Amino acid sequence: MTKENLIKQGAIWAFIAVELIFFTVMGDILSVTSKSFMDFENMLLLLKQSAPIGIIALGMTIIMVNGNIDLSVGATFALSAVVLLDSFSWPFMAAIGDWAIPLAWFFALATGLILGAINGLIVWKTGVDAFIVTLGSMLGYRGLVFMYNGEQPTSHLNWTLVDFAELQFLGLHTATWFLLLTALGLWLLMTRTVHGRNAYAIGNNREAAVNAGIRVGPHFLINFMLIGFLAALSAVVFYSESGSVNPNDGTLYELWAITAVVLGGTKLTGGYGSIVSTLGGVIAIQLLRKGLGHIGADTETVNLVIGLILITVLFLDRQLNRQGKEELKT
Amino acid sequence: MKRTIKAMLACSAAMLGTAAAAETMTIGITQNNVGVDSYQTTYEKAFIEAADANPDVEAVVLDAGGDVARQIAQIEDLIQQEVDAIIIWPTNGEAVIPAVRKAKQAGIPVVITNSNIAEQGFDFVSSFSGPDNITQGARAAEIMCDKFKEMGTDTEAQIVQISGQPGYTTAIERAKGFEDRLPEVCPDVTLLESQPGDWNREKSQQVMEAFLVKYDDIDGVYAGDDNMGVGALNAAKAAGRAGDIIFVGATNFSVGYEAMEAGEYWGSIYQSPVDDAKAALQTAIDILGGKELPFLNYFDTPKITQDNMAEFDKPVF
Amino acid sequence: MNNDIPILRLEGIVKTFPGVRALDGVSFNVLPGEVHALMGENGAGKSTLMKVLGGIHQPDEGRILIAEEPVVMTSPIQAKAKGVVFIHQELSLADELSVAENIFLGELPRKTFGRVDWTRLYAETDAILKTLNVGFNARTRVGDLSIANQQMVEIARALTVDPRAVIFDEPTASLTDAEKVVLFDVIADLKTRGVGIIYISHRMEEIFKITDRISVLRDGEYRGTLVTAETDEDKVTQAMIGRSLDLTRSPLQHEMGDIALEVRGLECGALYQDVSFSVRKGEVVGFYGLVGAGRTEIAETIFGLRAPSAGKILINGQEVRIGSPIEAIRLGISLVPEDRKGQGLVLGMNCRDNMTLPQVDDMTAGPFLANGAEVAIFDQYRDKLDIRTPGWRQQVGNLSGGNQQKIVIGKWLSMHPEVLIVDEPTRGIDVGSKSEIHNLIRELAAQGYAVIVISSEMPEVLHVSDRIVAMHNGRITREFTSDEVTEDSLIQAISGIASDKVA
Amino acid sequence: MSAMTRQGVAKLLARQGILVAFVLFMVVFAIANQRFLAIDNISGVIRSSAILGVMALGVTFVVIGGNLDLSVGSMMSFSTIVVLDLHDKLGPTLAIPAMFGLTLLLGAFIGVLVGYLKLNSLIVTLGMLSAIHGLTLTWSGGKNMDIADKEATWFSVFGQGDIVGIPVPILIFALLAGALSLVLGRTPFGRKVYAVGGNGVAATFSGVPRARVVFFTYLISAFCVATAGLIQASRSLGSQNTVGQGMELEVLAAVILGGASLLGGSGTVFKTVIGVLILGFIQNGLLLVGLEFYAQYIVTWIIIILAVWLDIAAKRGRLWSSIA
Repeated sequence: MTKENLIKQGAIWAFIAVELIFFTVMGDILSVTSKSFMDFENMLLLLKQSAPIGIIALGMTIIMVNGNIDLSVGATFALSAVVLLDSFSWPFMAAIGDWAIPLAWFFALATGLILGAINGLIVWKTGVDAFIVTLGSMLGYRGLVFMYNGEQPTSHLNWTLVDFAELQFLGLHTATWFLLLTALGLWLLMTRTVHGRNAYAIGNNREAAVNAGIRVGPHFLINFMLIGFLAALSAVVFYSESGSVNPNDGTLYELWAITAVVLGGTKLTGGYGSIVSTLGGVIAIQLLRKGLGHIGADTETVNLVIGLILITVLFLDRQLNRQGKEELKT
Repeated sequence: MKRTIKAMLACSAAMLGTAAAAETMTIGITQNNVGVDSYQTTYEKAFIEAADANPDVEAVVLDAGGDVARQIAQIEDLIQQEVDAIIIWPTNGEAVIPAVRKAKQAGIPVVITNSNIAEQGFDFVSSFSGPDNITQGARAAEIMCDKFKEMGTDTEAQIVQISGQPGYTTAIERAKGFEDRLPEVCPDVTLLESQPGDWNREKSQQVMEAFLVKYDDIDGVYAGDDNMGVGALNAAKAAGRAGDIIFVGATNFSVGYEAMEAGEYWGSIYQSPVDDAKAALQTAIDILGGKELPFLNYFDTPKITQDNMAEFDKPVF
Repeated sequence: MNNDIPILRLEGIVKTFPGVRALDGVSFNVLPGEVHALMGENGAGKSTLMKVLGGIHQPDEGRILIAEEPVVMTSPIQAKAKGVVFIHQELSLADELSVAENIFLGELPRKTFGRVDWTRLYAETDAILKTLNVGFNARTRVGDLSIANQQMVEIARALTVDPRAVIFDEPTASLTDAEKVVLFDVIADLKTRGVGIIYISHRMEEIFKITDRISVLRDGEYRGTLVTAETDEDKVTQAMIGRSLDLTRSPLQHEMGDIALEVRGLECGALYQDVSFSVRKGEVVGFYGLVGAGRTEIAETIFGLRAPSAGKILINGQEVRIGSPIEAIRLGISLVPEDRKGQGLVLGMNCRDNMTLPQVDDMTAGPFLANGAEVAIFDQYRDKLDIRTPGWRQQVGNLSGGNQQKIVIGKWLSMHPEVLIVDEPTRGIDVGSKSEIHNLIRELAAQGYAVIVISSEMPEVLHVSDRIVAMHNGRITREFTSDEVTEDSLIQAISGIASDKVA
Repeated sequence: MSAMTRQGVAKLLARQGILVAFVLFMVVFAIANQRFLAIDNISGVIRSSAILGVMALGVTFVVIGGNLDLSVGSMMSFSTIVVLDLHDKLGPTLAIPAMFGLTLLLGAFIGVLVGYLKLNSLIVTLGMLSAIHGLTLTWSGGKNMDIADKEATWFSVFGQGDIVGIPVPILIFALLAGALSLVLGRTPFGRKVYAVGGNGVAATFSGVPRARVVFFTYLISAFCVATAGLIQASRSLGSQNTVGQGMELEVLAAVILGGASLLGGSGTVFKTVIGVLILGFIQNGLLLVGLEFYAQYIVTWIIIILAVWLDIAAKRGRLWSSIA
């Protein structure tokens, strides 16, 4: 069993290692710049650049361990960002100087929490499948984004905020700290707390969890609020630095986040998954993008390669989990 | 980054000596969203060709896929790779400003191409090279107004607008230029409604179909580019009302040019992605060469109508 | 004992669902230190009653009293807090989690900030496991345990609190005899501690072995309580189904034909090895053994669902290769699978469509399905098998277990197979339907079918088989004819005890 | 009285909720804008829904078979680009079968992965969404694809022509819907799709070749996508590489609105058609009453959740779920 787990959890890191070696070697041959791919600074950037989707993907892990899915995270990300940047222009906010910053963060995070809560409540109270609920709210929330500012980008460039976001504490960028702290927090949640263990139990055998008296509805609600919060956190981290949000920002983030979670080995049916492996999945994707850019692959190749790699990983995972020839052929 | 083997060999040969490497300029570009339409694709091709043609230039060509986060990451990567200059086609004219500042702090000159960034960022940018989209919108308003005056309908004409993808600077600026200029030149023309066509011919066709049902009297259509303009034209043709409507677009695409030849489409703004790309690269080279440049390098985007189209070559995209 | 205050008392419980009166005035009590059997056919209301007790449903009328105090229970966890604990029939475990987490599911010991107190959890779990005398520990992943051990985990759940009443719902369904002994010890221990036990089972021999009283439900109505020592199987059966059952072996004897199916040295990896047997036309061969002995896997191999690693299969003396169920069906082999809902039926489809599914390709007029032909087949087997359903449009999921099983059997009979394999034909089916199905199997053999019956219930195997094959741990240990078989020798054969002697 | 009517309403909603919603919609919009029910508007809506509709027909098979197909939008872009490119290279008579062949090949590839190799369809088609987009860009070099001589070709008939006054796209949509409705509802194959989606294991145990059935649902889906691409290409005789982008989710929304369960085993072609029309009329109706385009996002959100909710509420006999 431990050996199995080692293969399962180690696979993503092995994949990352392969990517690193491949891009370093290919980069030396193909890249026009003399900088090596495996440059320390570049690796720090890698972590930083993984943050926007990474923070969301980490939250998606607990949702998927539950056996649910959230397709609305991209729209939640955008709406929280709009609230974050727009709130700076509210009259009372302008009056309080830099104190507006934490308040704006609070508004954005609260937005995420509320949007997540709406999803969670609908899933809980109506019993409609999370896929459908969040497919709907993915459209609905995006509509709200457009409604909020009439299709225009929302901008507020606050240099204090940018300076904070660009800070490198102990060498790591602010965004990296948020990513790592989120990962640590969620890892503790999933492995050390009753809520986290219940998440596995529910995803693994919902009936059993219900029979054991775990209140599945509120549990879902909390998790949807959590991912709403994390989508907002991701927006806070990213837009503190960039200061302007287009209404279309965050589209397809849900698909990238799901991809990262699946690459990390979380079961789509729920009940199995790990935060650390999701972090691996996130890094693997960012590495792929970065590396393909580094060796000069063009847009079509990037699309093709990312799509095929996803399928290949799924295929390999299936092969690893086969029971051999004795398997029932159903 | 479609380099030939030859270019690769040249490149590795160039890397043999640092002296040689110092003479070549490494210029990185991060584009908005290649592959989403012909303009951007042609731009990329033209840029690569222009870079390949210049022995002193090595180009790192990247595409943000319309995602601002990815674009910022690419700017950071280019800074980290210590390129000599960075050209940015912004996905969002404001969100890239902090990243541009970083480039400035790292001592790397930045050229903005095609669609400018917001004023707050001007301090960190060496130069802008591209079309003047506000002027384009204004010119489109003039084209339309002149035609109405010629037809004598400028006192009562009703028009609709199909704008580009919501949130994109180019779309916003063109719409603004058009909407501001129209009342100045033709105060009696009414703009009935604007809907986005997302730079997409099919979407634009659907929007136009709905307009046609909703309004019995449409005298003109302004589309944020010809791709959408032709979509609207198709819808009007299907409804048998194309003859009553004056179509004006922007960024003259070959389909638009053909429709003008066929007499179905009145006018547009001539804007060549090849010029756009070459201008951007040249601006970067000039800056690296220490030339003094004006901050705004607009390349000319003239009016094109059925009347003067013979003066222009058919667009290649 | 009669002087004691009942630990649990139900008073006139009524529960209705839209259109159904699921429970209609159910009243009985459980005394401390008593094992109280609850019996009834499927659909009689047992599971609804249990859900009411467990707080999953609220009763419309009536009261529940614990130690003579009226209580309202709104969730299983609340029931457990009040000392009422459930052991579920269907394994209700999360197999990715550890044994300890499963046993304490829903009530993991906490430290500050909602953290799990792992030390306490493991310590308490190991203490419980020790009393159960099992060979695994608190940290084992449940998915790595055998079915029987998983059942033991389920049972261990009852012991996490100091229970006042424990409800066992078919706890022995997948236990070995040795494990049953442990279970009965646990029950005896609970008894001496003054715990009241409700024991739900279809197995008469267990009921009479361990229970003190028997309460019977029929169609949601309470049919009275019998003292076990003063009653017998027939009386209980009568209370349950309103009539007596003929439990003797079907006298139907008939000529046997040629060998229809023969298996030589069949092997499928680690699942089973060196399996050889044959079945004649008109013969019923029973396969008896423990869960996991390899019986189902043999059936699945013959039906083309598993690839054998060695050995031959012969149909009517001809060696055949069976790569898929489609090929098996073409060769005249049919399988009524063990898991009726998971493998036998598409619950969301109607009765007719389920029945004609294997031959749907032939039910056509031109390119389209021939409605008439399909209905004709359904009608024929509905009448033949006495399937009770409002009509063919009824969704199979709404039928009772017995009728569902008859649909599956009808599905295969309509294919006119030569070899019919039935795997656990009466699992989860009530007593009345059970004997109908047994008789049906005998009749089918009389009509010349070669039948294999796989069962974990000894009375069933003894009742229907002409010959019995005993299996242990992937191997055939012994074959018996119906004349020579005795319960003892059979038990020895499937426990592996006799295997050395006989082989 | 109220109890009876309420029961009656509940029953009606349970059986034909989607139709009731549809009629309500039409009435509301018709009151709000009298143009809404004009013949040319209705025909316009159906015509512009035809492309989405044709794709939804195929996805209906996939979803009833218990899988998802998120690649249809990307695949439609591929078909459109390919047929336009080949039109000028091979001529329309060869271009059309060649495009169908290539699209079916993609469908077969997905079919093998999901059917025979049993990989999760969500992830496979997500990967294919990206991969096919790359393929399309490679094919076109990223450029818009346009037919050179737009007046001279009969190719425009599929998107722009009409036969006895009915626009050809509507005709194709109707014919395909009719044919596929028969396939799904009246043939052995259709029955097997329901069986495989309803309970794949039980279907296998009943001798239904599950892998092959799933494979064919993807082939049907690809066929529909190719047809949609043909209409699309013929309609504008030129196209961008991203013409189908994002349609996968609209298609899925239409199928779900039609009442197909994502778990598989339920849904019909007719209901999907209703779902498609509802989406089309929402879009059109909101545009006509002068609401901004994003209003349709919000309305679609509410409609989808209400539709599915009422559907399952009717099945369980209670409005609110029993999740504790």
